[in-house]
Amino acid sequence: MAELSYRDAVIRAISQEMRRDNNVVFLGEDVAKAGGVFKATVGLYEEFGPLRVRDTPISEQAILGAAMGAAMTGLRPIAELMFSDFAAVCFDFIANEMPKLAYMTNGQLTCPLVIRTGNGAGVRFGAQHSQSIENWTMMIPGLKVVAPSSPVDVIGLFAAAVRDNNPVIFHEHKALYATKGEVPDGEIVDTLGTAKILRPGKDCTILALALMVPRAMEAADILAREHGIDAEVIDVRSLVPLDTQTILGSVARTGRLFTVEENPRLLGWGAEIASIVADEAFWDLDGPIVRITTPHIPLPAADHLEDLALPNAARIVDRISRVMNG
Amino acid sequence: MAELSYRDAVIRAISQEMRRDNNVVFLGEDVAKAGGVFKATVGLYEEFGPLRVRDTPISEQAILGAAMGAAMTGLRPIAELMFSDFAAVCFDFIANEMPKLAYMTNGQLTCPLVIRTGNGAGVRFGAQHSQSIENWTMMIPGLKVVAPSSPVDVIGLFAAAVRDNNPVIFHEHKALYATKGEVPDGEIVDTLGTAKILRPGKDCTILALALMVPRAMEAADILAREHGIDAEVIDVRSLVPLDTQTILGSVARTGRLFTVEENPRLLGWGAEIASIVADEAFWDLDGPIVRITTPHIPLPAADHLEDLALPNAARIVDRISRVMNG
Amino acid sequence: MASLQSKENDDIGHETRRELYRLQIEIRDAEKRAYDLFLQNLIKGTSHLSLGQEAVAAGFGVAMKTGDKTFCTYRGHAHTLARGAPVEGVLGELMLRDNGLMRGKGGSMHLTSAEHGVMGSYAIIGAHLCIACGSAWRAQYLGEKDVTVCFFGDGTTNIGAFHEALNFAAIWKLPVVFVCENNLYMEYTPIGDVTAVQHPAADRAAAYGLPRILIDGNDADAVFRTAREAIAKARDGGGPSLVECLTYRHSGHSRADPGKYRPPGELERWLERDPIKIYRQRLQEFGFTQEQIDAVDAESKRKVEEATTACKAAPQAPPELLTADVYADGGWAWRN
Amino acid sequence: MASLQSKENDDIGHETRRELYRLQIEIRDAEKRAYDLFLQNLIKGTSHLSLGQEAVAAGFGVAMKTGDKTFCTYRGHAHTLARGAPVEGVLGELMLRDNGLMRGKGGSMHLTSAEHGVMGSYAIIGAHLCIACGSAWRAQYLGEKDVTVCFFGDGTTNIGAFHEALNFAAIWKLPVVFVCENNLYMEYTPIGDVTAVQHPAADRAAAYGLPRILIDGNDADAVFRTAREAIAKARDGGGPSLVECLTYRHSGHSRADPGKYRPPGELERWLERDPIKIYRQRLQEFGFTQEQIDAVDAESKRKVEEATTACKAAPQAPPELLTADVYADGGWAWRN
Ligand SMILES: Cc1ncc(C[n+]2csc(CCOP(=O)(O)OP(=O)(O)O)c2C)c(N)n1
Ligand SMILES: Cc1ncc(C[n+]2csc(CCOP(=O)(O)OP(=O)(O)O)c2C)c(N)n1
Ligand SMILES: [Mg+2]
Ligand SMILES: [Mg+2]
Repeated sequence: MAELSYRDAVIRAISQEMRRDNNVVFLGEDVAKAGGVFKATVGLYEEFGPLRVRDTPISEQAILGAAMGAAMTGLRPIAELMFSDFAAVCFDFIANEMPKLAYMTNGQLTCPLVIRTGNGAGVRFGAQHSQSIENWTMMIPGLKVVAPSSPVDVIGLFAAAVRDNNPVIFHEHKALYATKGEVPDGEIVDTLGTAKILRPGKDCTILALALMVPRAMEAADILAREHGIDAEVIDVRSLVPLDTQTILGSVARTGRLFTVEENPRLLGWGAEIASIVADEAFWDLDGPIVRITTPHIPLPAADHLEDLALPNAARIVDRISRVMNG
Repeated sequence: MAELSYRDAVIRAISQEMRRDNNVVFLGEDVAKAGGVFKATVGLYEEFGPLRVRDTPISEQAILGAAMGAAMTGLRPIAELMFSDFAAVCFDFIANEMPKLAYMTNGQLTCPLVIRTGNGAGVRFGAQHSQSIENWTMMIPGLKVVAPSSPVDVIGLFAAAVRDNNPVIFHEHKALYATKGEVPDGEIVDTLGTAKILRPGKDCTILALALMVPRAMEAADILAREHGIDAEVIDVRSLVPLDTQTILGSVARTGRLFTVEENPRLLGWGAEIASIVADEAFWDLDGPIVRITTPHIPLPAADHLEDLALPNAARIVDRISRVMNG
Repeated sequence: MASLQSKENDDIGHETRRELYRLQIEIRDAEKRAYDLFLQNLIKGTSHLSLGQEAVAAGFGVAMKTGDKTFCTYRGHAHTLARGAPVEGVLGELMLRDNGLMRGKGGSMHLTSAEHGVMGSYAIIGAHLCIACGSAWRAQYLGEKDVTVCFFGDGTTNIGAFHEALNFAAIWKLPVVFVCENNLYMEYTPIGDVTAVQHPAADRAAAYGLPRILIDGNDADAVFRTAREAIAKARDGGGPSLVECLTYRHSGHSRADPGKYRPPGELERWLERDPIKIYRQRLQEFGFTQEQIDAVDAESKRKVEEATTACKAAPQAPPELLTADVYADGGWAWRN
Repeated sequence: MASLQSKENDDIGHETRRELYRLQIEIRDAEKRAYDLFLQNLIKGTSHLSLGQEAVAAGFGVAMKTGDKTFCTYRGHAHTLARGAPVEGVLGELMLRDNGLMRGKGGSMHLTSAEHGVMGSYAIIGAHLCIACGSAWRAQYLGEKDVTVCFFGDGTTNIGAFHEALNFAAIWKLPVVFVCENNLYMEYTPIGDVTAVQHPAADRAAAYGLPRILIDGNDADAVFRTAREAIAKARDGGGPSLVECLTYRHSGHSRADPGKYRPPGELERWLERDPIKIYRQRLQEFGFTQEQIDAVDAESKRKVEEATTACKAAPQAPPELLTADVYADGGWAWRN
């Protein structure tokens, strides 16, 4: 057991999998010799050498295309998209190529690879380098989508992603890289499609993802302390597959659902879950389902405006307490 | 008043706007001399000449980029994306550039343009040429999103889109091109952000878009005739802006909501509306919100499988009647 | 343009020539049949024929070895057949039947036969050039000796993915051969109207540090020689090649397109240079008898006929297939 | 490389040279100040300096006329200042204050000053080359006589959008000048490691039917002459140009990057060729007195000092700005 940063957990996760399986290779921009712009790949080039850890040109389509071609013929590549916003310059591979391969070929070919990418806001990089694009990827059939909130989840879910036989997009949150958490020694392998109840509660269910998880936890503490509301907090962790059992089970107990989403409002990931719950758990509900999201706007660069945009503990507490008591 | 096909309505819409405003220009692949692969731009090159109607290389990024650069400096371009699936090869412009321009520049620049594209299934073109991507575009802040279901709406909403000062994506449904409808003579201009109640009803509300609209209408007839269910059918028409008043008003009257969506399940457009209704109209609801969608799969090419995938009147009727009577 | 070597010093040989012809005629017959079936409304959706372009597919097909990988486009029937995929599987897929290569799930634009090294047909312009890089990277990394060959059209050279793939393959020295079939049109628009250079691939090879290779794509011998050389270079670690083959499609772009955008006389001039016609003459020059040629023709006709009969009799795939193979476990569950 | 003309037959002239120097020194001083402010934690987010690359921005800036359009990247402070945007507006934006060009909403990577012809700074590699085509297309279509100039780095030449934009501009003969600032690195990776040709832009011009233009980007006169010519050509309907300027950034890629990936001695060699140093010498050769030079220097220092004071005193934008200007009507309503 040791304390590890989210950033170092990424390094450990990649190297755990690369040590285990020689077919795991890693490519991306500035990931090898320089150790990545977020320093989340430092040391991999030194450990695994220039054949397994490769710097690429600024060619996201070639990066993802190469990963896909290698995956469908025998390797298990990891490709880095430096910022998740850049998914837009290679979206053909994410939306049209990788996730449809198994289906279009009637199962003749599969695409076992992981795209890892720096997602989310909080670093004052402005509209084109701060987006939360988990919803862009959740909507694509055939793709799996993961977004860990803690160092230990980074390692376990990343290992599961690399071992999965499908294309998996792994959203690392830029604003979490410096955060720390306890991580057990030895190999860690988790399971995709499993949400985690981080805080049991009986009055309402709060779903959160990535950076929103610590904020939801903080809010739950305040809700308990100051408003007498006992919230259950669930870290969704994996959008596809989606652990609807854990979510529906929680709503069945609490009767109330809130989502805390960093992605902008329209078709944020919580919309899907809200629609599932409004269908399948309608009779369990004791009141409206409420989504707390970033407003439907591009993100501003200015620190005070960016802080205003993202849900934070105060806003979560305010919204939930007013809805629950109103 | 004359009967016009949806395809010919597209031609009339473009030419109505190009006649009106010399700053409206039109570019795309095979759109000029050949009149478009769907023959939805026949005659425009002849009428407006080679400076206003231009064939391009297979360079979707350059097409949208050129449209954007022209829009922000004074023109009002119309750009064709032949198949909506190709949005993925130029998604940077759709998601990161056009819709963020006004915001990032603090209103110094705007981007008045229309992207029109052939969306949807029903033509047996397989997984990469049949997608319904209205949800890909609905989730992007700063973009407006329209999807007409009838010839008259094609003209009116297209005119509104061209006159709007924002980037608008205009989803034409490939399987509707050959359908016909009555269209008044003279200029037609509609309003973005307005849904249309096509069939008033008191028992439940059915929301539909594009190709799903005629199917929902057919289902409503059967529901009335065979199941005694009086469904209100609303053509949503515009996803952004979204006419929540009409939708919430209808749910307030009927107490039940169904969506009929061609896009695959996860984060289909209905998810957002379901989440809005489950929040704001929760106390109006008499039962679960149910979404009827294409399953969350890539689309098959085979005709019988494609037919199985998309919601049709029988499936809509079956689902709604069982939910309403169950 | 590669020139013919003398008969005395023939570098191609009888058997290979027979094979080059056999493949061309099989592709021709299968494509003509596909056109007929389309007109009979037995092929739904779309179809993109390579009539007139057979020499490229055959020349490369014969030069490739078992294990080599093919990546092609929606216009990929020819390249799929050229690797030995059965005519029935191809026509069955075009007809969206259960006996198709992908049981109707992919359709004509996505022909795939992994067992024959056909790693898919891609319908969105450009992507598969990048994907082909990955296949070649895998071979390089694992020390496997197969070569990846990637086919695409002239119009494809103007999309961004082309550029990224070529640079990427060049700097990593990947064992991949990029083959541009310049048939003069991107759909309905003449390639010259939308391209800054005359030879969309060859004139750009230097931008990737590659030699300029421009050949007669209607002469299967010329194609075969170039293919043999480029593939050998790739296999020996010499890196990628970019080959531009000048050719012409006799039919329209897709389906029943009558090709009205072509200037009068253009098709006729190219029919003079029909690869099948050229190659029949070639066979005669190299001593094939009319009977030998007729035998190949007859065998091809028989195969296509049999395949057609089987396809017409074949059922559609069962409805369960709709949700099969969305994920690698064979299923489609996105939730528990 | 363009060579210097004799003093007798000077094609640049005293006033223009003063302006070339003035801009370089203003950019240098502003960028140095930005670096200081970053270290003082007064610049949040990121910042990408052009220290060492000033001659490119100045050479083009002086050659451009009012109404001409600039498109640049996240490394765009220099190009923005070179069009006359105020230092305060630039530094204010870097500091994310209300007096910034976009009141802090865009940040350092998106500097825009439409009134000065600066049509935005773009942070996703490649896109703005395509967007610049559109600006040029508008000028061509409306018969307006302005020229669009688009700046980008060496690393940008390997992304697909570069290729699409260059071909597009060439076939439509658009009045646009593409300027590649080859500073030898894409972030931390030497451009030669990831590019198939030695000169990432110049060696690819032929792929778009354009002449090869490779110049010394540290000599403002050389840049100015090339800019003047390319802009005049564009203005006269002669179509686009692609110019590669060889230069070097003295600072790291962004923020406080120490640039450890550089081989020892490389920075020192380039500091010998510091554009400011070169140009001070040039001014002296052309008869400027030390006092004249000092006066320009002093004026620049004063401007930057004043701007800094104003920025430090400036408030942040009011919270209402968060939801302003999402749509062209100034608001953000996506529903009724
Ligand atoms: C990204 C993308 N844009 C446009 C299309 C539509 N499209 C299909 S085939 C084609 C023409 C391709 O021309 P070329 O590369 O010369 O190949 P050919 O069809 O001549 O074999 C076009 C534009 C597409 N499939 N993908
Ligand atoms: C599509 C995309 N990929 C990657 C990046 C990350 N990135 C920002 S700057 C940069 C290097 C750019 O190098 P170059 O074009 O030479 O410009 P320079 O920074 O040297 O001025 C990279 C890779 C990006 N912004 N956009
Ligand atoms: Mg072609
Ligand atoms: Mg650089």
